[in-house]
Order: sequence, then C-alpha cells, then structure tokens
Amino acid sequence: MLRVENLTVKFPSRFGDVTAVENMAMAIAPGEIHGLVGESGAGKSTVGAAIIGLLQPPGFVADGTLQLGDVDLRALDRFEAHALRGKRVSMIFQDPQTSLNPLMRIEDQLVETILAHEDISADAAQSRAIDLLEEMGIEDASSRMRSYPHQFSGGMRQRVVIALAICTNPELIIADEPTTALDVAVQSQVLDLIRRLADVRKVGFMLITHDIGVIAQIADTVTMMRRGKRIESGPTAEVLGNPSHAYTKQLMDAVPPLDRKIDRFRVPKDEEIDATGQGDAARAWLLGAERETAVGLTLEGIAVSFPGVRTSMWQKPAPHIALQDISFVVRPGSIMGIVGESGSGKSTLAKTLTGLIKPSDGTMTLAGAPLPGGGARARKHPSRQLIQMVFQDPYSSLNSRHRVGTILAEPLWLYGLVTDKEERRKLCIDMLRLVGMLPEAIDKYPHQFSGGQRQRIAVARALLARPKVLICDEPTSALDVSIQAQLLNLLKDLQASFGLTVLFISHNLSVVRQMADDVVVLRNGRIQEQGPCATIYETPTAEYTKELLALTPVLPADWRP
Amino acid sequence: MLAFIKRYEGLWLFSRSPAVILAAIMAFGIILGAILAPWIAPINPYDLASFSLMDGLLPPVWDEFGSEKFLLGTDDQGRDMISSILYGARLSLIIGISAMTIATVLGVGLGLAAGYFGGRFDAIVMRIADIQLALPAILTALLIDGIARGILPPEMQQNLRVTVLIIAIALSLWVNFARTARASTFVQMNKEYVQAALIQGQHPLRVMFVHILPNILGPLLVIMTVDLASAILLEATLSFLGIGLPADSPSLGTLIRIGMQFLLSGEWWILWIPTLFLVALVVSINVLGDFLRDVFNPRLR
Amino acid sequence: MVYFIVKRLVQSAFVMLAVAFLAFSLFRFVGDPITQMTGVETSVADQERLREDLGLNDPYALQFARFTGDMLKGDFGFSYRTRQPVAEMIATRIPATLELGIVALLISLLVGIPAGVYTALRPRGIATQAILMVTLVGVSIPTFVIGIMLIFFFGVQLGWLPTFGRGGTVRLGGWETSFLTVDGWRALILPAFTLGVYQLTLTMRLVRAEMMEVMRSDYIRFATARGVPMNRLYFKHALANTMVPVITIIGLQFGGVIAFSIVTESVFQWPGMGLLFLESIRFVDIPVMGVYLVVIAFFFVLVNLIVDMLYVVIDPRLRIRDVS
Amino acid sequence: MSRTLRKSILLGGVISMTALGVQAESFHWASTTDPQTMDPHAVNSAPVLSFLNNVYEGLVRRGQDMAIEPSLATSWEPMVGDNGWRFNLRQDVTFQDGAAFTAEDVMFSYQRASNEAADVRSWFSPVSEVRVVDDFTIDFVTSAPNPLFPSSIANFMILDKDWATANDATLPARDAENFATMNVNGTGPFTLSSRDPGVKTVLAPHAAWWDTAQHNVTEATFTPIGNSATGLAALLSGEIDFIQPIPLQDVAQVESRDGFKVLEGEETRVIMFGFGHEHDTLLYSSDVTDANPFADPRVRLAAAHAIDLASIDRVLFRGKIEGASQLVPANISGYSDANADRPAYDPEMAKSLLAEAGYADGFSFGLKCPNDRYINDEALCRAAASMFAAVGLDADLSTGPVRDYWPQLREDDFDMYLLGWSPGSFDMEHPIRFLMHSQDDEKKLGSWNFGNYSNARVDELLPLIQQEIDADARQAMVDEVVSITQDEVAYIPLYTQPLIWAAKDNIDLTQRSDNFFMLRWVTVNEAN
Repeated sequence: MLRVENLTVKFPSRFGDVTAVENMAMAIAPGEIHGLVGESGAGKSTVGAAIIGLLQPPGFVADGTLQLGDVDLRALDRFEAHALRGKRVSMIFQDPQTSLNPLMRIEDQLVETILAHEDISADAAQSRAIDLLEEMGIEDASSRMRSYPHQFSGGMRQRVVIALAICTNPELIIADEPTTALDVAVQSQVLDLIRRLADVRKVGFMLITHDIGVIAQIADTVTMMRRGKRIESGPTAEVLGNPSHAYTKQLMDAVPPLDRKIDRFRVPKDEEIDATGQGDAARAWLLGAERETAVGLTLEGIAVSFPGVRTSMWQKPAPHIALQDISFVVRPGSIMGIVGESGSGKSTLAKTLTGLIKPSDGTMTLAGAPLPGGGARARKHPSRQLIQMVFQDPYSSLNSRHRVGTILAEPLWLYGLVTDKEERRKLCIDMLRLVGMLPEAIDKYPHQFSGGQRQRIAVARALLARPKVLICDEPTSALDVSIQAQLLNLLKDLQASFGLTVLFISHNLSVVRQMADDVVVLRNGRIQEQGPCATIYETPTAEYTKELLALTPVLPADWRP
Repeated sequence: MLAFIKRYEGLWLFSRSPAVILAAIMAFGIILGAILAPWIAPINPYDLASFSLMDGLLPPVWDEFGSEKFLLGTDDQGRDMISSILYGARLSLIIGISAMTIATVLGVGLGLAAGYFGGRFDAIVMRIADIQLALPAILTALLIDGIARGILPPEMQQNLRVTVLIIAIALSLWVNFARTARASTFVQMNKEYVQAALIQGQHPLRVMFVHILPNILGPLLVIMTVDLASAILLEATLSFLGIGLPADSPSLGTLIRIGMQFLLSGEWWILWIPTLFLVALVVSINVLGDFLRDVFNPRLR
Repeated sequence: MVYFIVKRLVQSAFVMLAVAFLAFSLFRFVGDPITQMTGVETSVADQERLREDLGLNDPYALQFARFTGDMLKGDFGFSYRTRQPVAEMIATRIPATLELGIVALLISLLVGIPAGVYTALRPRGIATQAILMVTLVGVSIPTFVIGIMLIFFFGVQLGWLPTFGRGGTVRLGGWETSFLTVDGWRALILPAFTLGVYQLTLTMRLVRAEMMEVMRSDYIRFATARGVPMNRLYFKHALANTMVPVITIIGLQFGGVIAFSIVTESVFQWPGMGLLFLESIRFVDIPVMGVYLVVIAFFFVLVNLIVDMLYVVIDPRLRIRDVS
Repeated sequence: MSRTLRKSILLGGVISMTALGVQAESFHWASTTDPQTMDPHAVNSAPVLSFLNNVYEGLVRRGQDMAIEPSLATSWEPMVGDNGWRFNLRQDVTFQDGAAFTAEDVMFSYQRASNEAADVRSWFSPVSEVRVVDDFTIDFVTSAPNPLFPSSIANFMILDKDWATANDATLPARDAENFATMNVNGTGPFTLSSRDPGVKTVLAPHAAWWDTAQHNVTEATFTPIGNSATGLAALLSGEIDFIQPIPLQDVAQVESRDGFKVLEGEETRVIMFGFGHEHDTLLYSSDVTDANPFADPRVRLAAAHAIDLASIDRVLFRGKIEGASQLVPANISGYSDANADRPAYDPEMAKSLLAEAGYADGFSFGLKCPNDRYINDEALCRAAASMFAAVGLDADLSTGPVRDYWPQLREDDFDMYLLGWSPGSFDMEHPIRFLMHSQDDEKKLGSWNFGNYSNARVDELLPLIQQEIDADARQAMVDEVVSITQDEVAYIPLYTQPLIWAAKDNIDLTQRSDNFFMLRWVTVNEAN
C-alpha cells in the first residue's frame, strides 16, 4: 500500500543543503503496524512528515518515490495533497495536550473533519462521530462530545486524537510517538486501540517511536534508522530478537530489563570513556576530608499541600494535596528508588527534600540532624552542600549563558571548598575527566554538548559540592536509550566509589530496577508500597504495583542476547 | 554550539538583508553625526554669537536663493539647519537613550524581583504597573512635567528641562520592561538551572542578576530598541504639545515644532528636513528592532 | 467566575483611587491658577482673596480630602477657567473622544487584522515585505506630522475633507454623535485615520506574530494533517486562537488611543476631552485636569474589565472547569 | 440647545452631498481662544471682552477708529459741583429678551461689576458713588477729577437687572457657574443662539437693536482653533470665512491664493524690554556678581543701541512692524510727538557706552521671556540675545509659558525681561500708571513696574495728569514724563505688535487696533 523508495530529504541551510534522510526505503501493507525506530536525530519524524507532505519549510524531498496505493505522492500539487490528507493518510502527534484546538468542541472538530472529506449531511457526520468515539472507548460519547478538549484527561484526549485521525477512514496513519507523553497504563490502552484498528479496520500504521519496548509489543515489522539512513528492516522478532547489525545489537544491549538487575550495561568501548581510570585528583579530593561516613535520610509523615486557586468569593479554596504521610528511610550509602506515574508527587518530593517547597507537616532528618524545610532552611544551612541534585532536563539544568567552567566552579567558591581560582579550575577539569568528559569542555558553553554530555556535566557540578546525598530526578528520561545506559553506568560507579546516598526518582520501572537497592512506589501523593527492590519487583503486594509491572512493555524473554 | 551559531546566524541574516544593512548604516551615521556634532557642525546653535538673524530663512543650497554657506538652509533665527539638526539629533538621542536606560533598569529590576519573589511583592509591583498603564505615556509625561514645574524653582527648571523629560519618558516606558522581565523570569524560575542555584543556597541577587538576567536579555533587547524609537517619538510629540524642550536648545522634536510654523509659508525646509531626519532615525531604529526580534524569535521569520 | 469579576473590580477600584490621588496631588503643582483667572488690572489683594475663596491656602491634606470626598459624592467641582461644572464639561466632550477613538480602533482592527493574517500566512511574499515596510514607516512618523500632512493634502490642496471640528452632529439623548450625518462622517475620516495609524501597525504586527506562532502549533499541524479546508484552518482555527492574546493587548491599547487622541484632537481641533485637557493645562484649570485623568483611568479600567470578560467568552478553558 | 443640523441629513434617508460652502449671509470665524465665559463682569480678558462686545453694550463704545462715541449713553458731561460724570441714557432701547433699558440696569451693572467677585472692579476704583438721577440719567461720582473716566469704561457692559435677578445671577460667578456664564441678555447687535464651550458658539442678530445694522449677517458661528496651522488650513479649505490672527509667516501664502485677503494693522500693544532697576546685583551673571550694571542708564542705553530692529522686522516680522519710541503707539491719545525718536541700531555706540560705564568687556546677565504670549516672543528674544552678544552683553536666555512667566516677574526673578503693554484705556496715562510710577501697593500704582523704575518727578506728575482737564497742559506733562523715561531708558520700547487677520475676499470687515472683532461691521458679499 505505502511504498517508499530511495527517499532523500534535504534542508537548505547556510552551510549548504543538509541531508536529513537519505535513501530511505520501506513499505507498509494494509493492517500492518510498521515500527520506525531510531534515536533522536535519526530522521524518523522527517520520513513521516515527508509522506504526509508536511515537511517544515524549507525542507524538501530531494529524491525518491513516495507511492500510496495508486497515487504518486510527489506528483500532487498543493491542493491535491491537502485533499488527500485526512482522506487517505492521517497523522497522530505525540502530545494529546496540544494536538486539539482548545477553543473548539470535540464534536465540531470531528464533524468538520468528516465533512471536509465526505459529502454527507451534518447529522450523518455527527452520528458517525458518536459511533467513532464509542469505538475508541469513550463512554457516553453523545454528551461528552460537546465538551472542550481541556475537559478530557490525557489518555482520553489521545483517544479523541485517534478518533479524529480515523474518522475519514484513511488507509494509512502516521503515529509520531503517540504514547511517549502517556503513563504506562494509558499507553497500554492506546497501543491496544491501535492494534485493534489495524486488525479490524485494516489501517496501516507507521509507528514512529524511540521506545523499543513499544515496538516489541505491537509492531509487525520494524525499520531501524540511524542518522537519516536505514540500518535494517524486517519482521520485528527477526530484527530485534536476533539483531544482525552492530548498531541494533548495541541498542538492544542498552535497553534495561524489568525482570532482573544487571550490574553494568554493555556499552561499546569507544563510546564510553572509562570513568575509573581518570580524574584521580578529583577522586582523591572527593575521598578526602570527612568522606569516611555516608549519611542517611529519614522522612516521617511528610505532607505537602498547595493552596487551591480561589474561584468563589465565599468558599475558601480546597488545598491541593500533593504529598501525604510520606515516611521512609534511606539507608546511608544506599540507592533509594522512587517510582510513580505523572502526578504521583515524586518531583514534589524532590523539591521538598531540597528545600524548594515547604512541607505542611512531618519531619525530615539528615544524618541524625533535623532538616528544616522550605524557607526555614537558611541559605547557609550545611544541608545545602550535603544534598545535591541532578535534574531531568539536560537542556535547562545548565545555565546556557555561563561557560561550563563557571557552572562547575560555582559550588566550590559558594561553599568555600576551594578558594584559589587556579585550583578550582584544575579541580573542575579533573572532575570533568572523572565523569568522562574531555578537559576542553571547560571553556565551552552547555549548548555545545549533547544531552548525555550535559547530564555528565550536571553530575560533575553536583559532585563538586562534595555532597553526601544525591537526588536524581528522572536523570535519564530525556536521553536516548544508549546514552541512558552510559549515564546509569556512570552513576553506579560514582555511587560505589564515593559511598553516596542516592535518591533515584523515575517513572521508568526498568531503570529503577537497575539502580535501586530499595524502592518506594508513589501514587497520587501516597506511598503504595515500599521495600527492597527485588522484593517489590518480584513479589509485589500492592495492586497498583502489580498493575504497573504488568503493563510496562517488556522485550520477549527469548530475544535476550 | 548553539550560541555560536546564533551569533554567527545573526550576522549571517544581517548580511542577507539589504534593508537592515541600510538601516544600520543610517542609524550609525546619525548617531555618529550626533556624537561628533560639536566638531563637525558648521556652527553651534546654542552659541547666540555664532549666527546672525541677517542670515535667516535662507533656503537649501540647491534653491536659487540658497547660499553655499548653508547647505540645507537656515531657520528664522539664521541658524544653519545642518547644525541645528545634528545638535537636535544629539539631544533627541541623549533623551531617548537615557530614558530607555532608566526605564530598562527600573523595569527590569522590578520585573525580575516580582518574578523572583512572586506573591505579595509581585502583586504590588503589578498594581503599580496597572496604575501606570492607566495613565498612558503622554499623560505621564505631562504629569511629571507638571510636578517638576511645581516643585523646582524656575531657574532650575530651565537647566533640568532635559532631565525632567527623560524621567517623564522613562516612567511611561518602564511597565513594558517590567511586564516582559516578569513574564520571562516566571518562565526561568521553573527552569532547572535556577532551581539548582536555589537549592545550592545562592544569594537572591546573584540568582536574579547572574543567572536569570542573561537568559532573558533577548526579548528585553528587542524592547529596548523599539522603546528607544518610541522615546524619541514621544519626545517629539511632547515638544509638539509645547512641553518639550525650549527653542534655544532644540531637539529634533522642537525643531519640528518650530518648523510647523512654516508649514504653509513656503519655507518648507525648516519643517520637512528635520522631520525627514527624525523619521529616518526612527525608521532605522525600528528596522533594527525588527531584525533583532527575528533573530531572537526565529519563528517570526 | 463571579469571584474573578469581583476580584477584578476590587483591583480596578484600587487603580482608580490611586489615579485620583495622583491626579490631585500632581496637578496641584502645575502652576498658580490665580494669575490665569484674573486680568492684568486685578490687584494683588483681590487675587489673594480669590485664592482664599477657592481654598487654595488650606492645608494640602484637607484639600485632597475635599477633592476625593467631593468626587465620591459625584461632585467634580467647577472649572477655574469657565466656572462651569467640570462633570458637565467633560461629559459633553466624552462622545467626541469616544467616537473618534472607537472609529480609530475599528480602522486599526479592520485593516490591521486582515493585514496581520495575510503577512503571517505569506511571510515571504513581496506584498508582505511591502506591507511590513509601509507600516514600519507609518509607526515611525510622529502622529502630529501625519495629521498635519493629511490636513494639508486632503483639506487644503484637494479640498475633499474638512480640516477641523466634528462637522454636523446630532444629539441623541445626552450624546452628541457625528455618526448620523454625512458631514459628521466626513469630518471623522482624517482624525480617525491619523489616530488609527499607530494602532493599526501595532495590531497588524501583533496579529502577525501570534498567528505565526499559532500556525506552528500542534493542533494546527494536526488539523492540516486531517485535511481541514484551508480557509477554515486559517480563520476558524488559527485566527480564533490568535485573538486570545490579541484582545488583551487591544484592551491595553485602547487607553493609549484615548490618550493619544490628545495630539490628534489638538491637530484637528476635535472638540473632545483631549482638547479640553490641553486647554486646561494652558489655563492651569486644575479641577478639569484632575477629573480628566480620573475619567481616562476609568475608561482604561472599564475596557480592561470588558476584555477580561471577553476572554472568558472566547476561551472555554476559563469558562468551564476542567473535569479531570 | 446646541443641537445643530447645519446641512446635515439623517442617515436612512436619501444621502445627498451638500456643498460645504457658506450661505450668503451666514458667517464663520475662528480665533485662537474661546471666550471662557459669557458673563461680562467675571473675567477681564481680551477674548471675553472682545466677544461680548457683540452682545452687550456699554454706556460708550469705540468706533472703527477707536474714538469714543455714544452707545447706551447719548451724551455725557462733567458733573457740576462734584467730581465725576453725568451720563444721559438712550431711550427706547430694549434688551434681547424684550425688557426695556433704564438707569436701574446701569446702577445694577455697576454694583455687579464693582463687586469683589468681579474681575473688572478695578475700572471703578476712582468711583466713589453712583447715583440714579432719573430713568435715563445717571451720575458717576469720582473721588478726584477724572477726565478719562468715560473712555475707561467702554468695556463696562450693561445687563438687565430683572433678568439677572430672576436667574440668580446678581453677582458674577466666581468658583461656580451661574446662569450668566452660559446665557446672555444684552442690548447689543447680536445674541447667543447656541453655545458649546470650547467648540462652537453661534450668534444671531438682535432684531430690535436700537442702532442701524451695517452688517448683513444672519448667523455667525465662532470656533476656537488653537493650532494656527489648523486654523489657516480651515480658512484655505473654505470652512471658515475669517480668522484672527494668522501667523506672520503665512501672510504671503494667503495673499498668493485666489479668493483670500490679509488685513494688516497695528495693535496698540508695544513690546519692550524692562530692567531690574532696583536690584543691587545681577541675579544670573557669571562674571559681574557685585553690582547691577543695569542701574547705570548708559548700560541700558547701550542695550537699546545693540538692537537691530530692521533685521528683526525683516526676518522675524516680514516687514510688518513699526518701531516704537515710547510705551504707546502713535494712534493712542497722549502719544508724545515731541519724543518720537528711538535709539538707532549702533553697535559701536553700544560698545563705547559700555566701556564708558566700566564694562568694556561686557558682562553676562539673565534675560527672561515668555514663549506663548506675544507674536514671535521667543524668537524675538533669541534674536535680541544674539544681538546683545555682538556688543558683549552675554544674555542667558530663559523662556517659559506665560503661566510661569508672570509669577517669575512678580517675584523679581530677572535681570532683564520682555513685556508687552496695551493701554486698556487707550491713553498714555495707563502705562504711566502701571509701568512708570514707582511701585505703590497701597495706591495700586506701578503694579506692573516689575523692575521698580522710580523717578520722583514721574510719580509727582501722574496724579496731575490724571486730573488735568486741559488737553494741552496735560500733553505737556505727558511729554515730560516720556522725555524723562527716554533719557533714563526706563524701558527699551521695541515695536508695536502687528495685527494680522485673514479673510475670504468676499468678506468686508473692520480691523480695530484693539484686536476686537466687531460683527456689526461685517458684510458678506456674493462669492464670485
């Protein structure tokens, strides 16, 4: 049905034309779910955009064949192409929060789309819309349809998005990371829906994703891309289960398993600078004075609530409770994993520990001493130095207007650790080596580095405060899986070397499994379950934990290399 | 890599847009002329002994009655138009740049602090901004002018005329900066690098000025440019309404006000040459502002 | 919703009070009204007596208390210059300024929005570049110069349009309108255009920027991917979303329109509040100046209240609570 | 009331374009300032008095040549046995509301105008008593002989007692309005048909006016236009028939256009420089701080010789001004023909005078000028400062709007200043009383003599001049005063302010030198 051959997409720039996709080839049959996999920058979204004719200007298709059934997509003019969109090929975007026009009712958006392509009455379009929504699993569709997008939850919205994409019975749907913004439970439902549509309606899907677990779960066939080129393609089990290409192998090695803990990820030697062999001075410095004892962290009955938004003159707004009755102990020198879906309060917990948010109740204890919360924690409080944090977004966690050297030296002078400027610089350079970066990095700006490199710099910054507790808030969720593997290896090494107490926060159960000694499962601000990592993963007691574990996509056991 | 390219990219875009290059040359030329006025102007229009009423109302040199001594003619006082314009541009730019600078410092300071501290402080600053907005630029300027006239002795008023104008214009411009700085600061406050600094316990002033400020400079720079243009226009408008600068130390606006008397009388050059000059200056600043906006916000390209 | 409006009302009242205070305290400094109120032959003793009569020798605080107290009672005092009640003087001038401001705003919207949409949709077209350049020049010429040029060209040289005043007006109730006569409309063209040019440019640029932003949003891309017809895409989807921020700014601008009408009214001898205000400055007519400021602030606050409510009408996110 | 439907068509009907041209006898005129009130006694300002002279009348009035002629009084003579004047009133005069005019109305108007609330009460300071003799005879008793009294009350306008009483307007409005602020009831040739303050005032002829109408105006509309360019544009585009004044520089433009004419004349206002005579030191000097050079008449004379009036005339005034030798122009009674010479432009003489006085290198001083009071006032001062600079008098010029200017003068805050003076009584006595007599608050003399020029002989002569009935004797005394003040250079009179009006060609009107515009002399001819 869809046939792509020899596709080349170029983007003109002042350095000449940049080739985003080169010699791409693929084919999708009706009812087939074809996974298009690759890390960021692989050009997979560009392929999708080229097919539906929505390349961001000034990008253009330079060469190749794009054939949908009997139609040569490249031969269409502007109007023909637009008429084809929706009618024969449609698209689903990543974020259901932003994919719907906030000012229009769901009904209007659906009816408008149907009427744009089919010559039927508005009533007929409306009843089709109702049927569709019900098919998508939205109950009471005829009245819910009159709602605005913001009145739906994220998962429901993605169903609406799919309904919109499917309402004109297209042959092909390009789904660009359709589940990346969703929690596992919702993700699983949406994936089921896609599967069903492919099976029942015989719609061909082009499923663009970076998540190998998702591909493994539903894709019939897969195409692996890297740097704009096709690496290999074929039936999913063949390509991923028995990778022949070196790159595919690497990628599969880097995927963290859910059901067991591996010590270190296998990472190609040339891509990882061995953290153990370098940065001796920094290592010595970190291991120096007062390093002998690791410290523990205890939380007792912590609750956080935010004032609600006032909407009535007479009623006091109900406070929004973000955390309630959170008590756990982080053993000195251990890694505590915090797992939860979005909205579970895990980031609030990190902010509470770091003093950004004041708990409304409960006590925190650091190394036996009480840890004041929020504004009560003085700027010079010793915990400021002892607790350091690594953030989720490597693109915003480093000040883009400061050089790496400035960023790294900040904790050194702030806490008066090293007073001599030259020494600070030397130590920073050595610390860069320790986290696997080249010394030249010190005079560059953050945006000159990739996400993984920046995350290493962020780790170096945290270490330069000589912390005893390191809070990692989703440190790898913005990274590609191979980079994630490297960073996880680094964190493990550092934790082991310096006896750090680590709080590792993530929504990704597989990652936590690889890192944590103990685990706390959070949901809606409450602890569902806590205990040693292996216990929780192997014999969960809470229903919620069981469900989470069941719904997390895993690679079939027989693919394991 | 990104900032480097961006800097590079700015230059690259610049080199590709002739209008922007022309504007830059024009603005640069006028600014240079204004700076060098005391050295390059044929006469000093402030020195009453350097010109004579006898030379009054001469048309530009290309007119049959023009004199080669006065390339762009003279006004009703016998002042050389070129000199008046150069000195006028000097004064207009001094007023515009000073007002814009004060507005920037005041607005950005308050906006940053409001965005940083939030809560009650933010509410107070925003209410003050509301009040300021309810009194649009011209009214603010008229008010400040009024107070200054009331509380300063007359002889000081003469000397402080420029200062009063600067403050008046600055006050009518600061809200723009404050609102932008506040909004941008709110965005930055949620960025993780700011949180990192807060967690480390860095001093609020350091967080505001060393961390946040450099990251919100882009939009502020655009406002600065656009507001420089508005400040110059506002000065001209105030002068037209008769509350600008006195005629013996004319800014471009005052020159236009004086020239307005000759709108219908045939001495067109007294009005239109300074007007053309003012428009050229403001247009080129605005073109540069547009360009900066495009550079900082690639989506508008 | 009710709470939201009440909150805005309280804030507005606060702004009004502050402006009233400014109006009073600042204009007290403008100059000595007495010399303006009396002729050359009035003796110093008579002037002093007049000053005493007007309460200008009373303590400052007492004068302010009297000023705000009277104003709250609806007594806006009498003009020093004409001895008429200020409320009446301003009230008779409000229609002229409002009609001018509204027409100017309409011009700026009716031309500015389509131009903004066009230039956003065809960012690289020659027409777009031309429009951008023309508006850039338009925004760089002082308003009064534009006005004088229009008078000179259309009034004096061509003789097509009146050069001053409102032309024929009709009184409807207490409202003197120029909308009902041909003459009135003709007189309105030049001043409204003069006043509207600046706003037009701002509106156009704002719409253009917002529109370009919206056109890149996911929901527009999604709507494109579903093949929603282009016109519907541009005007139903994109423009509606563009209007949300645009309306706020237009609300803020309306205050500017009214204030800038001072200049336009002065050039066209348009008998509105601005002209009255300028005359009052010349004659140090403090009560009129003070009340004018308060009225301007009132309009500003009112328009922004309306904008806030419009906002709610346009954007369902503010109207309907999120159920999730 | 101010509903105007001139040529206006309600929308919804057939829209037809009407010509904007003016009907034969309706007349539109404009001036810079709106009369602030319609009350003839509330404010003593030229725009009000000028405008209301079309509506109200006094006992006497001025003719086209400024001469006093009978108005509501048919004749007047000095009282016998008492100081003062008896006025015989005109009979069969009616107010615009139809009420009859009698001596009671004059008495009432006197009481109203001399009340504390009236701004014009100073006109009556010489009056000690007013007596109604009969319905048409009234006596104004003065405390001393006062030959000029009849001509000093030409602007004293009479309103109807019953009307004012009935409408609660027995006193001029002071800090609030009253009925007379917006309404009129005079005996004059025109009455108010609508008024929109600051916007438009429409007058209609008073059908029962006692005098023969010389005008053919059926409706006259006045519009204040503050911006002179707008005003001129309104004239040139045909929207108005007449405007007063127009800027000097536009005279050529108006004259060059078909269908328009310029009326040029001289006002009675003389523009002059004054000095801080009694100051011990200069206030604004950077070099002479221990003396006041202007106390020396030679220095003052040097300043006078430094002024190149011919250039000022040519460039700033386009040849429209006449030099002034004394504080009144030649057409004012009491003008001293014997002292008609003014100091010539002679920079060398100026320099030598300065050297003689001990200031060979000149000195710096402060010069104050208004910038919105007289024609070209600011430009004049800048030109003068430049001319002073040429002889070594380094003037530090400061200009400001008149609202700030008078207070500065009253506070003695100047070394030299600019002043224009128009004699309200159109007699030389007026400037002597206000500008030349030493300051005397009690007798209210020398009240505008800001520099306090003081000469004992002048002070001595003023009361004699005021009381002298014999014209020749009086003129001799006036000549002496002028001579003294010229010798001592009490002021530097510069020129008489020009008066420039513009009108369409088909309008005939009279330009009176007090800048009052009288509708009763307007004829609207057929437009060619």
